[in-house]
This record gives sequence, C-alpha cells and structure tokens, in this order.
Amino acid sequence: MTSFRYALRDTFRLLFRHWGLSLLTLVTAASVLYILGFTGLFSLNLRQMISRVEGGLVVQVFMKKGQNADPVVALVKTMPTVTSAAAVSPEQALEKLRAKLGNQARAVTLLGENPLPWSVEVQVGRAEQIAPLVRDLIAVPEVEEVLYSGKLVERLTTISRAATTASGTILVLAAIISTLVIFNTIRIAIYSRREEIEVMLLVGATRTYISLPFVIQGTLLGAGGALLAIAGIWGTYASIMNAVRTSLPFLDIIVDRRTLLQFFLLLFATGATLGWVCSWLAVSRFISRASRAK
Amino acid sequence: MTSFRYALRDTFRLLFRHWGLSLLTLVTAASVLYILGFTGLFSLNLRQMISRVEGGLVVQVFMKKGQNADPVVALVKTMPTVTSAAAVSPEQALEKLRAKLGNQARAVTLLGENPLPWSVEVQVGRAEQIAPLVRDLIAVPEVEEVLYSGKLVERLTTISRAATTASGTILVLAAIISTLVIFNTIRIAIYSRREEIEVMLLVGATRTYISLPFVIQGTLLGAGGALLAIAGIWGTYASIMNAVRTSLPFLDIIVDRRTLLQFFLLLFATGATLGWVCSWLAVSRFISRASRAK
Amino acid sequence: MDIRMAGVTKVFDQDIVALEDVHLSVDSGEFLYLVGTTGSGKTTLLRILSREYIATRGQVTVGDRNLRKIGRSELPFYRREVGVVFQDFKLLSDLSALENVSFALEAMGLPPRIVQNRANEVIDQVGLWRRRFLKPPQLSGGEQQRVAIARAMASSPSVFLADEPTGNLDIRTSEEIMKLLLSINAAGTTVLVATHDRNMVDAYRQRLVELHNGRIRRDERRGRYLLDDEL
Amino acid sequence: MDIRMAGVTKVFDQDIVALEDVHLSVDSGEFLYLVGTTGSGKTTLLRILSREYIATRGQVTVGDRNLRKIGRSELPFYRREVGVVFQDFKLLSDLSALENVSFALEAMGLPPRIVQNRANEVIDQVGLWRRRFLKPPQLSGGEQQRVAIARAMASSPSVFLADEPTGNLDIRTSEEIMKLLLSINAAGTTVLVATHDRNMVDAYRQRLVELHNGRIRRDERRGRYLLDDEL
Ligand SMILES: Nc1ncnc2c1ncn2[C@@H]1O[C@H](COP(=O)(O)OP(=O)(O)OP(=O)(O)O)[C@@H](O)[C@H]1O
Ligand SMILES: Nc1ncnc2c1ncn2[C@@H]1O[C@H](COP(=O)(O)OP(=O)(O)OP(=O)(O)O)[C@@H](O)[C@H]1O
Ligand SMILES: [Mg+2]
Ligand SMILES: [Mg+2]
Repeated sequence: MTSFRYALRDTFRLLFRHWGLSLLTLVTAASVLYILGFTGLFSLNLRQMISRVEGGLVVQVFMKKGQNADPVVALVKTMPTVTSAAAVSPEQALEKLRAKLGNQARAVTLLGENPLPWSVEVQVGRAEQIAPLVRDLIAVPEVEEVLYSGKLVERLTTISRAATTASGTILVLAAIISTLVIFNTIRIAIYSRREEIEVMLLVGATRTYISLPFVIQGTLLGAGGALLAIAGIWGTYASIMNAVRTSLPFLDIIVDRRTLLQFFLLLFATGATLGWVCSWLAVSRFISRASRAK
Repeated sequence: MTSFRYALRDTFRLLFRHWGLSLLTLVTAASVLYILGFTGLFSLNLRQMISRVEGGLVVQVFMKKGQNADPVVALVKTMPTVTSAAAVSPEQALEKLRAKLGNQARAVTLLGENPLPWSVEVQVGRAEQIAPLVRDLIAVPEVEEVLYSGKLVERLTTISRAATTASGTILVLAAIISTLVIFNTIRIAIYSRREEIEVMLLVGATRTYISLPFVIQGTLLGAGGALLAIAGIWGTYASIMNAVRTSLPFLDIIVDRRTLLQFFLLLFATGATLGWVCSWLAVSRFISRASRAK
Repeated sequence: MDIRMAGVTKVFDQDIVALEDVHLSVDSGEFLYLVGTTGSGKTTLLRILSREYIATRGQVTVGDRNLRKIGRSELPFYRREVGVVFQDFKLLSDLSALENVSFALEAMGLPPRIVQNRANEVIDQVGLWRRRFLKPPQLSGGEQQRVAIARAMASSPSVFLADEPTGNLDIRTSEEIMKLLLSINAAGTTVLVATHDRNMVDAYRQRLVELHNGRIRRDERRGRYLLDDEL
Repeated sequence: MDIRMAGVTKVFDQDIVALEDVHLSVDSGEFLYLVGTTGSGKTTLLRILSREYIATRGQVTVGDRNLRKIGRSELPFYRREVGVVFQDFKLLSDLSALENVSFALEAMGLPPRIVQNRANEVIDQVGLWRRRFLKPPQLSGGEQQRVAIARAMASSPSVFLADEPTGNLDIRTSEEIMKLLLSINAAGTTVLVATHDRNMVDAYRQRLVELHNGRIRRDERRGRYLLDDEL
C-alpha cells in the first residue's frame, strides 16, 4: 500500500524531472497511435464501402412467358442470404427500359405489344452469395433466365476478399510497427536512467518497487499518447467527414458516433496496454541485466 | 582531415559500443520510413488509378440527321485536351445498342429502318476538362446533341480533387510524424549520452568534433533505416503486385520499375536527410545546454 | 552479523586476479580496517560482501546466508541488512540529499512518517541539515560523501561496509565521521572500512587487515598503518 | 600562465555563497595548495578557473584572457590550455584507460601517431601501463584517479588544476603523484592542487591558500596544513 503510494509519487518524479524525455516519448507514442488509429479507421471505412456496393448488386430473374413472379418471390423469401426481392411487372419493365435507353428511347416507342416478361429483382448482402443463389433460381421450372453481371460479381468478390486481406494486413503491420516504435522509445528512455535502476538495486529495492514507477509511467504515456492521437484523429476525421458530406455525398464514410466512440475507446486501451507492456518488458530486462552479479 | 578520421572511428564506436541503442534507433527509423514509404506509394497509386478512370470518360456527340461526323472530328483534332476521338456510323451504333440491351435486344430487331444518327466518341484526360469541351461542341451547328454522364463527371472531378488533397495531406502528415518520431528517438538516444558530451566539452573538444560522430551516426541510421524500409516495402509491394496481377487484373497499380526505383531513391534520400538533420539539431541543442556556464 | 570468507578468489576477464585465496573471519560487532595500496582488492572484497560480485572460488557467508546461494528475490532483503558507502557514492543526481536517504528507506517498504523522521535524523548526524535540499551536483565532494554515509546508515544495517568514507573529507570532518562509524559499531553493527587514511587508522586503532596484490598480508588486532618499508 | 582573481564572489541559487570576495594572484609557474574544510569553496574556485562556472561578481583573468569574455568558439581552445583533474574524475566509461587519454588529445586535432605516443607515455608515467586496456568500471578508485591525472597532463597544459588528486590513493602512490605534479610544475606549468591530504601538504611544502566559508583565510609561502585549533 505504502509502496504503491511511493510508486505513484516516483512516477510523477520520473515524468516531471525528466519532462523533456517524457514529452518526447509522449509525442512519439501519440504519432504512432495516430497512424495506427488512422489505419484502423481507413480499414473500417473500406469494409463498409465495399459492403454497401455488394449490397447494391441485383440479380434479375425473368419468368417464362405467361408466368407471374409469385413462385420465385415465395422461394426467395425462405433464403437467409437474400436481403430483398421485388417483383417487376412487364409494364414496369418497359418503363425502365425506356428510361435506360435515354436518347435511343424512340426505338422502344416503335414496339407494338409489350414483349417483356415478369421478372424479380433479388439482392443479397455479399457478392460471393450470388453464385449459389443463381444456381437455386435456375432450378425453378417457371424461370426462363437468370441475369446478373457475372463479371462484376466476380470482380466484387475478389475485390472484397482482397480488401479484407489488405486492410487486415495493413492493420497488423501498423500494430507491429506501433509496438516496435513505442517499445524502442520506452526502452531508450529507460536506458538513459540505467544508473538510477542500478543504484536502486544496490540499496535493496525490490524489482517491483523499481519497476512500478516505470510501468505506471509507461502506461500513462501510452494512454496520454492515445488521447492526443484520438484528439488528432477526431480533428482530421471530422474535417474529412465535412468535406465528404459537402463534396462527395455519395461516399459512404462512417459518421456513426457510437461506432467512432467504440473505436476511440479501443485505441485508448491499445495505447495504455502498449505503454504498460512495453515499459514492463523494457524495465524488466534492464533490472535483470543490472542485477546480474559479476 | 585527421579529425574527420577520428569522427568516423568515433561513429563506429558510438554505433557498436551502444549497439542495442543503435539497433533500437535503426528499427524505429525503418518502421517509420516504412510507413512513410507506403503512404507515398499509396498516394502514387491512387492518383494513377483516378487518372486512368478519368481517361476512360467518353463524351458522345450526336450529329443532326443526315450529317456525317467529319466537322466534329476536324474540330476536336485541334483541341489539346482531347486524347482521342472516334466517329461512329449509324450501323455501328445499332450494333452497340443491340449489345447493350442484352436480353431486351429483341426490341431492337423489331425496328425497321436504322433510326440512329452519326456520332463521335470523344475522350479527354481529366474529368474537369469535359465541361469546356461540351460547351465548344454544342456550338457546332451540325451537332444535334452532346451526351455525357454529367453526374459521373461531376463526381469524378470532385473525387479527383479530393483524392489529390487527401493523398497530399496524408503524405504531409506521414512526413511530419516520421520527422517527429525520428527526431525524438535520436534525441532520446543522445540524451542517454549526455555525460559523454559534457566530458568532451570539459576537455576542450570543439562543437564540430563532438557533433560530427553523432551526425554521421544519425545519417547512417537514417539511411540504414531507409534501406530496411525499402526492402520491407519492396517485399510487401511485390506480393501485392502479384496478388493484384492474378486476382484483380483490372486494378491499375504501378509496376513500372523505373518509377519504383526513383521512388525508393527518394525514400532513401529522405531517410538519410532526416537522420542527418535530426541528429544535428538534437546534438546541437545538447551541446548548447551542456556548455552553458553556470 | 558475522562474516566468513574461506579461500575466496576473484578473477576478472583477461586473467586479472583481484583477490586470491582470502580467508577472513569477522565476528558480529567487530570493527575492521581494510588497507592496502591502490588496486590491492579492497573494493573487490567489499563488493563480494555486498553481492555485487560473486567470488570465482571460495565460500562466503554473512550471518547465516551463503552468498553464492542468494536467490534473485532474496537479494534485496539481504542488501537491506548490509549498508554500503560506495567509493563513488552512487547517489541519484536528481534527488536532494534528503531524498537520496529517504528513497532508500522507502524502498524497504517503511511508512512515510518513519522514513521522514529517520532521514532527517541521519542527515543531521552527518552535518548536512542546512544542505539537505541540495542535489548531489550542487554539493561539494565531501558533502556528497556524507550523503552516501547517511544513506548507508539510515536503515540501521547489521553489517556496514564503507569504501573510503573519508576520501573527500578534511581532517576535522573525517574525525567526526570516524566517531559516527564507531558509534554505529558500538550499537552492535559489524563495520568494515576500506581506507587510505593513515591519520584515522593510527588515531583510532582497531583490527586492521592489509591486502597486498589481492592477498591478505597482515591481520592485526590493533594495527598501525605501515608503509612497505616500515614493515 | 598567471592567474588573477579580484573580488570574486560566487553565489548559487537559494543564496548559497560558495566564494566571497576572493583576491588571488598566482604567477606563471607557481605551485599552490588550496586547502579548507569540506564545502569551503575549493572546487568552486577551480571550476571558475576552468570556466565551468562564471563568477557572480569580480574579475578573473588567466594569461591574457578575461574569463567573463571568452566566447563560445574560443572556449574549447582555452580549455585545452587548462588541464583539469576533476574530483569525480569524469572519465568516459566505455573507453579504456588509454583511450580516455588519447581521445582528449584527438579532440585537439593532433595527428594519430603523436596522440598514440603521448597517451602511452603519460599512462606509463602514472603507473597504469598494465591496466591501460581496462575501462573505468574495471579499474579501482585509485586507478581511475590516475587515469584522470594522465588525461589532464597529456596535453601539456599551461595551467594544471587538480581537485583532490590523491583522495583515493594510498600514501606511497600519493607521493608518486605529488612528484609527478611537482615535475609538471618544474617544467613551467602553473599548478593548483585542492587537497585534504595533510601528509602531502606537510611533506612537500609549497604556497598554501586556505579557504574558509568561501573566503581566503590564509595565504602562506610555505604553509603547513593546520587544523582550526592549531591556528
Ligand atoms: N570489473 C573488473 N574487471 C576487471 N578488473 C577489475 C574489475 N574490478 C576490479 N578490477 C581490478 O582488480 C584490482 C583490484 O581492484 P579494487 O577496486 O578491489 O582495488 P582497491 O583496493 O579498491 O583500490 P583503490 O584503493 O584504488 O580503490 C584492480 O587492479 C582492478 O583493475
Ligand atoms: N551548483 C551548485 N549549486 C548550489 N550550491 C553549490 C553548487 N556548487 C557548490 N555549491 C555549494 O557551495 C559550497 C562550496 O562547494 P565546493 O564544491 O566548492 O566545496 P569544496 O571546498 O570543493 O569541498 P570538498 O572538499 O568537500 O570537495 C558547498 O557548500 C556546496 O554545497
Ligand atoms: Mg577501491
Ligand atoms: Mg571539492
């Protein structure tokens, strides 16, 4: 108990007596966590955008002449991967075709009777769920033809997979690099106090007594760095959100406060944990080395 | 001359006597430069992809009934922003329409005489060059209508601007953060040698004599860190290129060896310069502080 | 606590033999001078006793502890029973004189009030009351040395090892420190003092052990400081 | 070079007066002991001469240099003419004894061969030839002190300032060092030695200046080391 009080006081001694060093460590931690945080936000946004695009994919099911869309709508309702299904009557289809043709619409007006069949537009959540869906739909006897942009789906599937791997890899890389930099910085900072550690060992301080202030300090610096990083990220991200909202409104970036808050909490925890683990490792190694008898 | 030889020898003494410290600094520099380099490559790729998409934008110019495309082709040839222009005869246009309609192609086969006019497909390099082009084309008397995906062009223009700003900002941020981290690390590393610096001053070493080894060391560590970072980036990027080539062949990432080489040279120079400037600043400040008489 | 060294040899890299076959037995409560030319092994002997070094050969026991067998977790507790005045002081330069003493007491887990009282007491005993808030770089050599002495005695150790405790002190102050060491000894603490200070050794005669090239050359009950040509 | 101090006062933070109105004139080639109880201001006086400190008041000139007016770029060149043995040695702990000497010579821009010869020579003179490749932490206190002396004398300075150069040495070795200092002095170097070593002061009588609470109390041509009650 008393020794924890001493540890707290010594922490502040360490922090303020060597405030230059503390500041350097803090800024380094903040910088690195800023990068880590930004990478994280970037990955999150990437995944969200891709899932929006995937959710927009439409499979068109054309019924045989004279059949209406009911059997397909019924079947599709039972499929868990399907997120929406809408029947399109021949009349609606003609309207759409006209709109789609634009200036060539006059070609359509030349048609006599409406030659178009009933169809259903089906949507799923992920590109890779389309292939099995199509297989099932083709098996329905009333279905004449199932149309979907095969190439686009293929591309989206690979892009989605690639993006998942890429954002995962980037995150892992950023995490490794952050850990390395923070660990190195803390180690170098502790290195410059090696005499202090040696003297403490010589007068009979226990390992815990010696390391506690360093570990608390490391945790505080990590947490403080994270707070600075969060402030920085919030500032940058808010201005990005603003810019996107006004000039790229079609881009689906994450603006949900709850998600962002969770993300920032995670970043804070990461910073504190990194500071804690790194300083603990660093100081332990130093104590071990310094206390080896020659 | 002699003193430069001493400086070189002392550099290696610094590097190897405190090799743990050197290694930590090296790894930190490498990590940070890795991030910087990656951000740079990412920006380069982003710009390249956007310019490819922009280059793919097509403006369709429909001639008045009975007019052929020659006047527009002639005009467009004189415009420096235009990268390509192709006349499309009514027959070709009908073929295209058929292909475009897909399963609704039967509608087109119902047409009697070909109702389509001559048209020209014009391409420019950048989205923002489209608006003036369109204005010029509409002024041509033989032109009936100029079609282009107005919304898409608008979006592309803003995306292109946003991407340029964003990649620039990210690069600047990465550069600032790299500088901060490298400067801090070197300063902390030098901080742990403050006694050495003080003693040297006391025995009458000049500022240059004291700082030279630190500066050379900093430069070497910066350059070494850059080399490690380049090796790392090369490894990662090569595997990305491979993955993209096999599974996302439609993605235009940079594979040109000359560009990459130039980029890596730049990164190397950045690392060495950062190491040099940062260690020079750090050691100067220390010397100034240590040599202040009380 | 008593100290027993049997056949202790300390060899460093490059075959530097700092101590050779040292047999030394110090009873609990004894006072002993360790003399010898520079480099004769005094500091090495004391460092073996404080477990900074481990003897290359031979047995060392302090109290009931075999120093070769002290584990990592026991070492701090051993060190608290052994007060050491280091030849190079080993003070923390960003703590004041008083804090240098109190932090050593705190490290032992003593409560703040006791720490404060004791630290103030010993700082006063070594005559640094008026300098107690200065940091080592602001203290003169002799003042630093006295902080080191104060720190070593603060925890009332059972064994007190002092490496040249008067090396930076004038004669008058040396005498005061010597009296302090004798009073520590009078309270039952075993005291070993490595010294070059002929005046002190001759003024306060005590058991004297002389090292020569790492070997014990003399061990006298009330020895005088002799030069080689006086032997 | 000669040394002139006129009305020198040095006040530290918290109104600590380390030197007060010191007038001291040392001719070129003189040898001078600086004595006084611990904390009397000896080290402070030497530090003012080596331009580690600047006097709060008063004039200090060494040779033809006014120490208050030495610029940043001139300081290294001044320091090369002043050899200092620091009370706490100030050796670089990752250089060997020999390297500690040679690096100081290199810092002056001397060519490698001259540096090597001179470093070997002085290391030998202080009796450390066999220990020359050891680093300070591997040397005994007295050996470190001799490395510090060797480094200070290596550059053949015009002024030699030694702060307790025999504080960690036994009597025999102290005598050798004193003879070394006297021979340096005989070659024309001005030598100031701050010391508590009564035996040396009385054995080799020289000019003696005694400081007391920062003031000069005695200045005698061939003074003896006296205690307060002997005055
Ligand atoms: N870590 C070490 N590595 C190598 N040699 C060492 C080490 N420590 C001490 N020595 C050598 O052992 C010898 C004895 O050293 P020690 O410090 O015990 O002498 P000392 O009697 O205390 O001398 P002094 O009176 O000068 O302090 C010295 O010659 C020294 O060079
Ligand atoms: N930087 C400083 N700040 C505050 N006080 C100082 C500083 N340096 C020295 N002093 C004080 O000035 C006084 C004189 O110190 P100085 O080191 O000159 O004494 P000294 O004669 O060398 O003593 P010793 O024989 O113990 O080495 C001391 O009381 C010391 O506390
Ligand atoms: Mg010793
Ligand atoms: Mg002094």
